[in-house]
Amino acid sequence: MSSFLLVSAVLVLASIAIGLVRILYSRQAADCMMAAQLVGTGGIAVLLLVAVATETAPTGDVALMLALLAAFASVAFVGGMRGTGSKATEGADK
Amino acid sequence: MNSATLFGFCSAAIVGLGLFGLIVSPHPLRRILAFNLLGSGVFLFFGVVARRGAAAGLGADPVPQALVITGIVVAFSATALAVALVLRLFALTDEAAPTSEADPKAGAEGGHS
Amino acid sequence: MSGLLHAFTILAVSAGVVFFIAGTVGLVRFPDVPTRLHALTKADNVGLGLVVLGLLPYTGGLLGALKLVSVWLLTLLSGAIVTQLIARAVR
Amino acid sequence: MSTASVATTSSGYLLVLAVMWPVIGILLSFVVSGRQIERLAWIVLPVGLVIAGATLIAVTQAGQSQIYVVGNWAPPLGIALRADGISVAMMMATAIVICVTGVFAHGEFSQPPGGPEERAPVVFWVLLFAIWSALNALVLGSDLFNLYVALELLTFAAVPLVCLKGKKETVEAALRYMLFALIGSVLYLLGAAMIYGAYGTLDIRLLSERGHAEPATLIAASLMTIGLLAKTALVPLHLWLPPAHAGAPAPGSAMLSALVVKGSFFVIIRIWFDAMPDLLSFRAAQLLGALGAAAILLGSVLALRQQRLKLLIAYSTIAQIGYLFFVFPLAAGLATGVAWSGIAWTASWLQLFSHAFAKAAMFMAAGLIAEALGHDRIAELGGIGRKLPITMLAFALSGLSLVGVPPSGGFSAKWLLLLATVMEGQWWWAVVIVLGGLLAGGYIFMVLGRLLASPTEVPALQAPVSRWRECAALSLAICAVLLGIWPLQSSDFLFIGR
Amino acid sequence: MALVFDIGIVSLLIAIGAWMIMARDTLVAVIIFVVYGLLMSIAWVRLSAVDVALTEAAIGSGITGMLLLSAAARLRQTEGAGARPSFPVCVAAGSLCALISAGLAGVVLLPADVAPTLAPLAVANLADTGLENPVAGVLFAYRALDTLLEKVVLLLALLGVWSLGSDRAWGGAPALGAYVPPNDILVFFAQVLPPIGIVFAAYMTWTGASHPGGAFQGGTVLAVMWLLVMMAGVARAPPISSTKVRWLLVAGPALFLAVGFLGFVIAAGFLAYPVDYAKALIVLIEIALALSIGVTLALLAAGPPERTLQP
Repeated sequence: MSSFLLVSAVLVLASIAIGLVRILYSRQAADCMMAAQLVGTGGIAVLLLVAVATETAPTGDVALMLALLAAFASVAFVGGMRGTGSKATEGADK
Repeated sequence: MNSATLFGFCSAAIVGLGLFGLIVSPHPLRRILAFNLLGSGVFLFFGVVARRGAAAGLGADPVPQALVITGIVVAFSATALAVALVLRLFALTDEAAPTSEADPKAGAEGGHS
Repeated sequence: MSGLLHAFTILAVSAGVVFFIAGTVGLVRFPDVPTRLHALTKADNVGLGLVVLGLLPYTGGLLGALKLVSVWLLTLLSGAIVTQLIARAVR
Repeated sequence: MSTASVATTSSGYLLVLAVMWPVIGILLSFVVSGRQIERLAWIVLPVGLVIAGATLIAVTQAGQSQIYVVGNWAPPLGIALRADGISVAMMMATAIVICVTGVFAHGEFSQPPGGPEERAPVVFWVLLFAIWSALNALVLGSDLFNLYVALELLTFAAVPLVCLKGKKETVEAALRYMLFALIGSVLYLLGAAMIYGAYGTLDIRLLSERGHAEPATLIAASLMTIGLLAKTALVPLHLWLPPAHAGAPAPGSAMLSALVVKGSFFVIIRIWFDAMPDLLSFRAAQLLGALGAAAILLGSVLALRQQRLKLLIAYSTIAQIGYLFFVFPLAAGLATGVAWSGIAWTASWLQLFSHAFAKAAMFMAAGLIAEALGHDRIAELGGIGRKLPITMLAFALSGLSLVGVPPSGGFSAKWLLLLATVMEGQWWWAVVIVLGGLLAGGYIFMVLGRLLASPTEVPALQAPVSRWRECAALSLAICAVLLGIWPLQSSDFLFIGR
Repeated sequence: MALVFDIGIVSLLIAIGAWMIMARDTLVAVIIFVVYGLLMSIAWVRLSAVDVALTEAAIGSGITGMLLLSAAARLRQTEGAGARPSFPVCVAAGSLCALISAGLAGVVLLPADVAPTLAPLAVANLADTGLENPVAGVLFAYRALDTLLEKVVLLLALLGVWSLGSDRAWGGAPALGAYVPPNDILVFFAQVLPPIGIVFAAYMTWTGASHPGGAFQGGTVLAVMWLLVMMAGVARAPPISSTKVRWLLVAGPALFLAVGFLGFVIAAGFLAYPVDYAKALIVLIEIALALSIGVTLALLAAGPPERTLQP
């Protein structure tokens, strides 16, 4: 069983890697943000698979932490992009 | 070859990459990024040391793990301070440029010497 | 019983892996950001769901299972939000 | 594993107080409002001075190191604080410089009565407490990772001090300083990781028992040393220092130049003389000495070419730091009991303390001059010394100590160093020491000449200069001179604990 | 098979690291950094360091990523500032770094016959602390002094960041999220996620005594949730002169320090705990620290005060 799970983990990891290579060729920052999303979801799957396969310490909490914070970077990204758009108002004191 | 040695090589490579980035990066923000990479390579080295010290029913020596946790927090505070410095530097550079409207605070700050 | 569970896990995890690979294929082949977003988030979230489903017998207890399911739910939520945010930012 | 070897000594609690007392000041500063912080300083400073004095007395009376095992967890698992002769000497010098700096800063960083809390005073006082705590932790720490945390504390206290004025150049200098310091700490940490991987402990005492000269240890020690050299600003890693030290407000520059760079130097000493004494090979010692020699020559020559007073003083710091590194080639035999090594050891510490006092006094004097004139261009200082005689006296006395004119701490230090070079048969350092003295004489007398000149019109003072602040600068300069007439026999306590 | 997986993750880490250094666009480099942090936490799980994996996931990629992303977005216009050094310099730097890497790899290959470890000692003394998580034992008992000083480092970093505001803005609020136009999705997200996050943070802090987790991880989750609320414009960043904020900042370290000094009276000395109450005291400290860390990290990421508030 454990080797099956590990093979699955390697396959998911490989698909992440190929996705990353695809994004390497893109110039758009939005594409890169997608990469973060890809690695977030795929990474959680890999983590769960490996943890069960190698019977390491319970890693459910790490997966939870990743899931909880996965979207945070994207929010910062989008917020940051918008922030630059409205840069003109930034100097004004409220 | 066991996996601890493998991660040891990984940390060696990342330390090299981080140092390289620190030396050649032109933009200060990129240097901060490279510093974080370098730091994570060093932490990974601690991790390898911890893994090799697995004993007493633990998968890894807890002391280096605790050191890494402390180190990660310190590295974050360093990053925050450095980023604030960079942002301030560019804000002051913008102010100095003649096109943008001047900020009255610039004059008020020369008081101390 | 155990054999049945094993078969279930193998089936679910394999299906999950197939979805992950499909998502990547979509990412590689689709022409623009919104379509790639479709391919990526939907396929990957289903993939993760199947993997979680397959691993449920191994969590050892209700709490572990609950954690695993909440991992999936959280990923679904953040996936949906991020897709929307990125799509709007690109538009 | 020998865990029973260390135990808390009777006066050990003083070490905890020395580190934690300023921390209490920092925490309170966050919750009391602006005007109270300065009042807080009037409690923190004298009490801290008393703690340092008490530790000094405790260590000299006991004649041996004082130890505190924190939380009663003995190393290697726990952390011990240890005060030996050089620690208490550093603590005392730190306390004196910090307290006088506090007096000096009193006028500059006060909250205006009635107004809202202001930025610069709040930040300055907290940073002052933090520098103090960090330095005490550095000199008392005996665990390499504990020292890392202390080094970071020092960095985080020093960097904002550099750009307290908020001008663009100072922010730039602070950023550069920050990057150098960060690389330094990461390299140090990498070395510490290697040491832990090799010996399973970070405690300096245990390392000196377990450690042996092998390639991995040498790589680790070299990495740590390079990291610390970047923080100490030894040539060729000195580029960050002049703009940073010249850009800070005068009390800040005084602390940065007098104390902060010495903190990381102290850790280098700990590594090579305490943690791994067998590792200091002849070649390594010569290399460090050569870097020191390069620093003396380069720093002095660059100082001679400066147009601004504060920059000149900052370059002089680079040169004076160079002398400290002669301790490696000249006192290398300390562990094996070579008699002449003791002379070089005493000389190096004398140099460190006299430079600390003299440089703090000099930066304060320069700050007063800049405040009075509104600028610090050396060419236009003409005759200001006649308007500010006390300031000029402070500058002159500290300058004499830097040059090494008797009687002054700087003279005793350089004289003893020369003696050691002759005894050790390493005459090449003597050439550098003499040359460095001559060059220092050049830049100090260049400034003194300007200060004393009698131009046709004496420049008008832009701002009144408080007599108190002049006296603060003078008192430190006098300390530097007094070190020279202090009987050398009493410096035996520098050897306590080794 | 596990080794194949490790080779995969190691090569991905190195490749992503190199890509991060080489990337032309700073914003892209930062996003790659976030990806790197995610993979790094998997690496930490593989090294059996779950506590570190949690910290890396929370701080390494989460909050550091956010900090760098917003900075990169704000600095987009400054992109060509400064030129890369010339090719020979790059080659020289590259060879130097390769040399250092090789040296480090050599050290990795030359391990002691028996790797030294403090694990048995740490486990043997764990009973005296009442804890079951040895990492927490190191952080809050054996090396508590480091942890305490590190809290002071965090506070100082925050003061350093605040000191970079203008004189006039002192006492005002960070500008984070102040100019964000309302975005219903973001607002929805910032209303749904924080309750979950706060529960998780409480769980992390609580479980830290016996399982991987603790005040650092819990506090970081709190910080992230607060930042999310601020970035979405649901709640404003507080003014830095706020008494409540100041007390929250020092509560954790102050309690830690107070318990430390209490050790002189009720236990074997500074930062020592009486055996019977050790766990209770440590958990209490962790709760206070988690709150303080949350506020400190969030304000560190929020940046210096920029808006002056009307009294």
